[in-house]
Amino acid sequence: MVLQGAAQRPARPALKTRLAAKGFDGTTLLVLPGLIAVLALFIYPFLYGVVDSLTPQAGAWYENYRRFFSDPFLYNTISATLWLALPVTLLNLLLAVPIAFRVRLMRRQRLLTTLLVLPITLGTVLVAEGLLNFLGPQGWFNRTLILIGLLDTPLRLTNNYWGVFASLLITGFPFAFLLTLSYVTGIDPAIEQAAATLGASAWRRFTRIFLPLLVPGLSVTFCLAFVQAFAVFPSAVLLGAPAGATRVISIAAYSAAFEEYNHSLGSAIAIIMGAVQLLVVLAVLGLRGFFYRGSASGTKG
Amino acid sequence: ALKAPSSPVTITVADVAGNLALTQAAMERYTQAKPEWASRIAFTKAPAPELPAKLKAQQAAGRVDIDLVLTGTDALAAGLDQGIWTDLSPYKADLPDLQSIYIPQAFKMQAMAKDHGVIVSYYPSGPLIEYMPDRVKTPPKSAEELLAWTKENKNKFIYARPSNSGPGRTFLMGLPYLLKDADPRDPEKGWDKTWAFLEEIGQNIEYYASGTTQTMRELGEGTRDIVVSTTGWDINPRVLGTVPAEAEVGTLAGFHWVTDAHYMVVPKGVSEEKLAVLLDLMNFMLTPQSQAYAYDQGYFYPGPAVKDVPLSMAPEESQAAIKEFGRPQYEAWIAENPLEIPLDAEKLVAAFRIWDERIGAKKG
Amino acid sequence: MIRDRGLGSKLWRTAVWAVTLLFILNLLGVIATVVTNSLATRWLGTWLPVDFTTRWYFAAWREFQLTEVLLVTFQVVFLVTLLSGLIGITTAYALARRDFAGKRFVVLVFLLPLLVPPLTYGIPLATLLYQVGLGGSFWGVVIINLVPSIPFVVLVMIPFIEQIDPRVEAAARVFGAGTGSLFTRILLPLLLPGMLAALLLVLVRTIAMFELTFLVAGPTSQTLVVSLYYAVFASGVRASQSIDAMAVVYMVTTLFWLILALRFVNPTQIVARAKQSQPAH
Amino acid sequence: MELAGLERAFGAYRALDGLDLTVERGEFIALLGPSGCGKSTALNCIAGLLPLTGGAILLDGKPIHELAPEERGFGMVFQSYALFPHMTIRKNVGFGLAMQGVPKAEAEARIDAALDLVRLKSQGDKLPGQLSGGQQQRVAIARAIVIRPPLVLMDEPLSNLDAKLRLEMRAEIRAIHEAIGSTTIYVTHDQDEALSLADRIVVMANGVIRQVGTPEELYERPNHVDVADFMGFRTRILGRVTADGSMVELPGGRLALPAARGLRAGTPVTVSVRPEDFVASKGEARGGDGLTGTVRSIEYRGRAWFGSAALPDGTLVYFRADSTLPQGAPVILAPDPARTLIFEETGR
Amino acid sequence: MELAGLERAFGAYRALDGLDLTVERGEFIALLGPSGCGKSTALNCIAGLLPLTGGAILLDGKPIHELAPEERGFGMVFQSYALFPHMTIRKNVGFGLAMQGVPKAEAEARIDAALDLVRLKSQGDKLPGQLSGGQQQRVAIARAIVIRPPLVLMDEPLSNLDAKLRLEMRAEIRAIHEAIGSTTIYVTHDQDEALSLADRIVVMANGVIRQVGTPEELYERPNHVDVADFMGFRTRILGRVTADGSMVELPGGRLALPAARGLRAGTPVTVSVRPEDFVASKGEARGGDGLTGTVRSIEYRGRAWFGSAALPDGTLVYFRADSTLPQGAPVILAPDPARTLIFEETGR
Ligand SMILES: Nc1ncnc2c1ncn2[C@@H]1O[C@H](COP(=O)(O)OP(=O)(O)OP(=O)(O)O)[C@@H](O)[C@H]1O
Ligand SMILES: Nc1ncnc2c1ncn2[C@@H]1O[C@H](COP(=O)(O)OP(=O)(O)OP(=O)(O)O)[C@@H](O)[C@H]1O
Ligand SMILES: [Mg+2]
Ligand SMILES: [Mg+2]
Repeated sequence: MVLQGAAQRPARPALKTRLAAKGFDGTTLLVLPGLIAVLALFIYPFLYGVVDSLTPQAGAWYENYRRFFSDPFLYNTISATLWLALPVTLLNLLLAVPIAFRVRLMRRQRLLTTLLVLPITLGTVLVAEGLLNFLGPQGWFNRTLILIGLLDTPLRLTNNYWGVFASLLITGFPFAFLLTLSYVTGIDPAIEQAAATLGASAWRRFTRIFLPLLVPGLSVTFCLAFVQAFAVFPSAVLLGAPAGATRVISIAAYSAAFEEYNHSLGSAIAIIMGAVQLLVVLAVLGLRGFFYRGSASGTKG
Repeated sequence: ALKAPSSPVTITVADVAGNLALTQAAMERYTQAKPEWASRIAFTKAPAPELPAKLKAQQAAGRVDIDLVLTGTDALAAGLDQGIWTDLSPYKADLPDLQSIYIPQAFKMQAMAKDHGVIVSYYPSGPLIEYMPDRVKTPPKSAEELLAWTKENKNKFIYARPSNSGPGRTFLMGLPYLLKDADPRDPEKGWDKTWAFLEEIGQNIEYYASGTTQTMRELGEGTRDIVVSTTGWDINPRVLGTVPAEAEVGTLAGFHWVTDAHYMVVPKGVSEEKLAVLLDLMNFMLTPQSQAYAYDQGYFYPGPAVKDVPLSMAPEESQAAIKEFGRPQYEAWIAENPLEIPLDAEKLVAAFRIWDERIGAKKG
Repeated sequence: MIRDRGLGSKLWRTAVWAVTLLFILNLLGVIATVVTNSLATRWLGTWLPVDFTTRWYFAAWREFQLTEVLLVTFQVVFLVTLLSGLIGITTAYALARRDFAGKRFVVLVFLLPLLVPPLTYGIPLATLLYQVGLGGSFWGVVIINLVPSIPFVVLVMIPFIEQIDPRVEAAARVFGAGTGSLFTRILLPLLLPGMLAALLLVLVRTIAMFELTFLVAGPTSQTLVVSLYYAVFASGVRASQSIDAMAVVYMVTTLFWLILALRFVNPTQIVARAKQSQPAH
Repeated sequence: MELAGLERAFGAYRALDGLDLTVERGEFIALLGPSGCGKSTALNCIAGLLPLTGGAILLDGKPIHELAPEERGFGMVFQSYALFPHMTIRKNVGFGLAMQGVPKAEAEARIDAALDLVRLKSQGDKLPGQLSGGQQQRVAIARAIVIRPPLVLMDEPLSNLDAKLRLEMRAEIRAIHEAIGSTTIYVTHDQDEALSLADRIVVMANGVIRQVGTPEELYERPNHVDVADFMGFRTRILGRVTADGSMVELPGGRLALPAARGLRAGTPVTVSVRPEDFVASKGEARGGDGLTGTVRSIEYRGRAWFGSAALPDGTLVYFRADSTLPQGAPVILAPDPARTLIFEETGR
Repeated sequence: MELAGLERAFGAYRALDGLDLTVERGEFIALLGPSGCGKSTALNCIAGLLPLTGGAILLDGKPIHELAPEERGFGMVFQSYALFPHMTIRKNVGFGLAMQGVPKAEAEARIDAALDLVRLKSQGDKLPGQLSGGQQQRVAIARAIVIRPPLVLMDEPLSNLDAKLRLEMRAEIRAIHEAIGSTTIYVTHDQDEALSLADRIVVMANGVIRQVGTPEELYERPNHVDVADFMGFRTRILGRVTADGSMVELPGGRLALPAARGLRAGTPVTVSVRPEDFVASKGEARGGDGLTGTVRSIEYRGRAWFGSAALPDGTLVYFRADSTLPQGAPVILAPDPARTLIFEETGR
């Protein structure tokens, strides 16, 4: 038996060891391809866009922003967009989570999953065309309701807030559902069983066990779904009232850039749009920071 | 004079106005007629507003791969503003004498190109009203009557948001003439009566459609009884079957046509050699034989921008469609009513904005 | 997996199924409307059209030279999905497994492309691509589509990777799996459902990405969405049937991938599946 | 509580194949059996985590197998721990209390007591992922007992603890069992644990129950060769009762075994002996009592030496010796006749 | 292999605090120690799964602690099994072989052999989630040994197996160790296992090594009270050497202990005895040899009775008895002087 003397120990751990302790090692380097790609392809053009937004066609450097925030027709688009995007995103998640929880228990999930995910294949145009027709005054929806006597006159569901809402719901749901389903099923069932034996009802198992474990996934899903809904554009024009209730911020940016051909203002509005989204996303991701992140396995195996 | 290229070139044509329906067949004939000039013409299509952005990116990088753009007044004006079109004035000699060959009103519209483009198709457009005769027994004959009619028949009249719709925009530009507004060419200061009229009629309109197609569909399926239209939007949808053939058109007393045209323009950055071919192609397109294709299925009725191109020169199916769905009264209407050129881009955008703020924002 | 039998849960279950059914019914209604219209000669305010025809498809096919466009679309989409998957998943792995100084900043860099509308960076980026000679080419379209795709994959995959027990990875390493084998043999199968979800969404987003694609697409590198947008937004008369026909073609293009993906991958993760392979009850 | 014909199949495989057992209130039952025999499956069925494919569970005469797990109010220590990865140790332990709506102050006190019991008071704010295997297992125990359930199910709760802690925890578990008067079903693979803790021991094999009885009964009189196996009778030798019925003819010799009396001559039998009752000593066989064998391996196990030897026909026997024996040396193996069991071919 | 001053801290907590050990090629080392003392951490560091925060690992004189785990080529049985949940049992076992590029046919044969060894041949096509706890653990063993690694690390590989299987597997592990001549580091909480398997035993406590030695050395002569604790000396009594230095004054009596000789009179000492060496018999103390106590608990543990008794000052002692004793009865407790250890206050 040989015991090593203290003198033989290396005086100081090697650089590699010290870096590893700070989280830098071979694995960390794997961020590089993605980071380089994004830096190279995105950051320069993006800065260019920022500068563009600060060089207005006339006036001081902040003229575009001043104009946006002094014209109610422009700044109201923020609330109009939020008023669409937030409820739709929330509703989508609220639908996706229970449905995913049920589908998780099914043995033959494939058909149902395919059906529920189907809308992502449709594209905004098909959804818009379909909804205009389906929900229109002479569409099957209104006709059916009149036929079974629920309605006397057709409901107006298109070319207003609800038309855009419906299209965002249809296109956003599969997105939320697909991600939620995969996140939900990644959680070890043994954890749920343990909670059940400790007296947790289905509801409490959901709030105390599943929800905290799902927070990282759901918050990312929320953010991505929200960003997608916030950027709504073609359906707001085709299905909504683009001069009225569904005058979303993309329309403002678009018309500045492509109708007035004031690309500088267009960039400014786009950057404001990004900033609003960033606020929401950071708030959500910030909340997530309070929750557990890590392996969703509570067991040895 | 134009010099043929050292070897036949390939030409890329981008259509942002829906113009190829009127001209593609003719252009394809060009490669047959002049194989030593152009070996192939590639056609691409794009929505109008985005094209200038793409051209700017290409020009900033010094690699333009679009040789010819077919555009309406919107992208034409936008491009002029941003300086992306080639000035054709040095090449006037290589083009036909436009004034002598164009229909007079087409030549007026040619001025809008400021020598940076050449009109290829032209039509008087509107504004017209289109209605179903079985549901509208006594169609309104003037703007006032239209307003009165909508009051009695709430939600039965519709027009589309002007910035998304040709007929909508023609209606908007035509109203100041109908209502005898102070300055029909100044939407910001001279359109008081127009805006008041639109606000009032707006009370009887359920909502503003997002496109003309939508208004035509609602007319067809019976949800609405009167919509605004143009000559092309009257004939072509009936040919296609979206609107019943029985639909009728009418005019409002004292109306002025607000005409419309499509232009051939060349982006900056196209090589000299290609430019020669393009100029030759323009010459070719302005021949009556080529122009006759513009009758199409009535989509830009009548279509040709040059004089003396009778329907009989058009292809057989064109002739048949127009015989069946065309309207003999158009000839007289065109002859009897004044023709106006549309607003220039800046004014038009201002009009759209005012419409959105004052009219459109009230619905939804 | 626990199944409840109480009355409350029965009610709840019924409610969930009812909502699901309602959603699916309306969804199918919307799709059927479009498909019917695209096959209609005339359809004006009745339950069904007057007559059926396929001419709108042929017309659209010819007008937009769809054979070529579809081929390009498939190639672009496949490459974008593949590349963003490769780059995005490795990046997500590093971000999920390591905590290092500046990680927040890196995450922000990956967030930005998703938050900022393509409008702001599209034109300068397209200029850049034209300058290096990629504008108008197939690769230009692929590259510009990677900009929003890579961050998307990164953000979606991070929580999935965090869910995986690091001890399983440790075991693989001990038994001689290098980073490559670790990815292909352990992470890939375990992440498959997550990847399916992420890549499917990237695919769909790429097929739908008009703004960026349009800016760099040349005559031979156009994707379907550019044609579709033209059909919808170009001025001029276009029969709604013809637009619907294009929309259906578009849907089938995406549907093809969806079915293909779901054919081979189950979106339910393996943890749940192993314990679930019990008879139904 | 009554388990009546419990059945559970996984596909074609029957993990539980008709389990009948009556458990008295307040009893401490140990479930013993080889790995994969269905012990965990039985516990899961009782807890309601696995639906039965047959049979019934009655509590005080009322069927409860249709109840949801959370309505049964049982406590369970999972073989795989199944800790909540996102909760601190305190939260993990306090979860059941929170579900029962125990007031905060009381809950805190009970959590403290439970953590104290499993010697983890100082680790309360760590997450499960930051604990050692043994510590995690102790959290699982604390979590199950802190709610003072009427029925506690424990699936190998001490398997990852060291001997000292194991003994301590064993005592604590028994003490708690008595203090709260709960019924306990305790799965273990350790006969020592089963013998010392349980009121009754249930030995399972292949999804059925082989024997139920008090520790002494099982230890001294296993009624089946499988049970004997499990009770430490490692050596099994196949033999035959001699003509006069008082001896058993085995490879390597014959033994006088009182247990063989009453069996017909020539009956094939299995003789089972514990290693500690099989003493090996140096030397060649002298005939008569004892079997001849050759040492195969020998190892020191504190105090005595234990090893294996081969009989002439190759059967391995496990023996005890008071001093080391060289490998390959011939030995005489003498079992303690009073502690040697004889089973007929049926296993009984 | 040499471990030189191995250090690993989790935040402020030092799980390994300077571990020095030299392991010879082909040795079988058992790592023993209480739960949470850093055994798994040490294995993880050796395997390369946890970066060191200090110290070095040398293999044949070359530092290997900078190498990635996959480059070290060791085999490991994880305490948590860490099976690949998406692979069948066969694939799990074959994983290491596939990584080494072993040809298909050979790999299949080796997988079969390994599964056979752990008695799981019939389960090859199941997924880990479909196995019982003990079966999973056996898969983990098979996976580690099938690659015949030069160094095998085993973290409590038998903890979830029943006694019989455990003994069998123990023999198999030792046999494989010898057959492939590998070096084995084996973490266990079972002193029996450590004593019977290992060439040398390392006892750890709180992240440091307490004692290293052969099984006999450790069993007979633990050099620290912690080690003694772990070697089964459950009873610890605090006392004081008497004036004449030949006896030790303890609560409840005094004992003549040869080991006390040589210590100064009045030195405070700890006396450690194993339960089996502490015999209790009925009756009152008669003075002289033996301590007086009261029976606290008693339980049957096959053959003999074991129990605890309280000395007059409340110290608990653990004893053996040949017959049962009533609770509360006064007993005389006499340790075997030759097997009783005495430690000074430092623990040595
Ligand atoms: N990630 C971590 N963060 C903080 N503390 C940790 C972490 N991992 C382990 N520890 C602590 O380090 C100590 C040693 O843990 P280790 O797993 O090595 O114990 P062990 O000797 O294997 O115990 P057992 O026999 O219970 O498995 C424990 O007290 C544990 O709480
Ligand atoms: N989900 C499943 N699918 C198929 N077979 C299963 C499943 N779960 C368990 N089994 C099988 O059922 C049998 C009993 O498993 P169980 O977990 O009850 O064993 P156990 O007695 O607890 O064993 P151990 O002592 O090893 O934990 C095993 O052979 C196992 O392989
Ligand atoms: Mg088990
Ligand atoms: Mg450990």
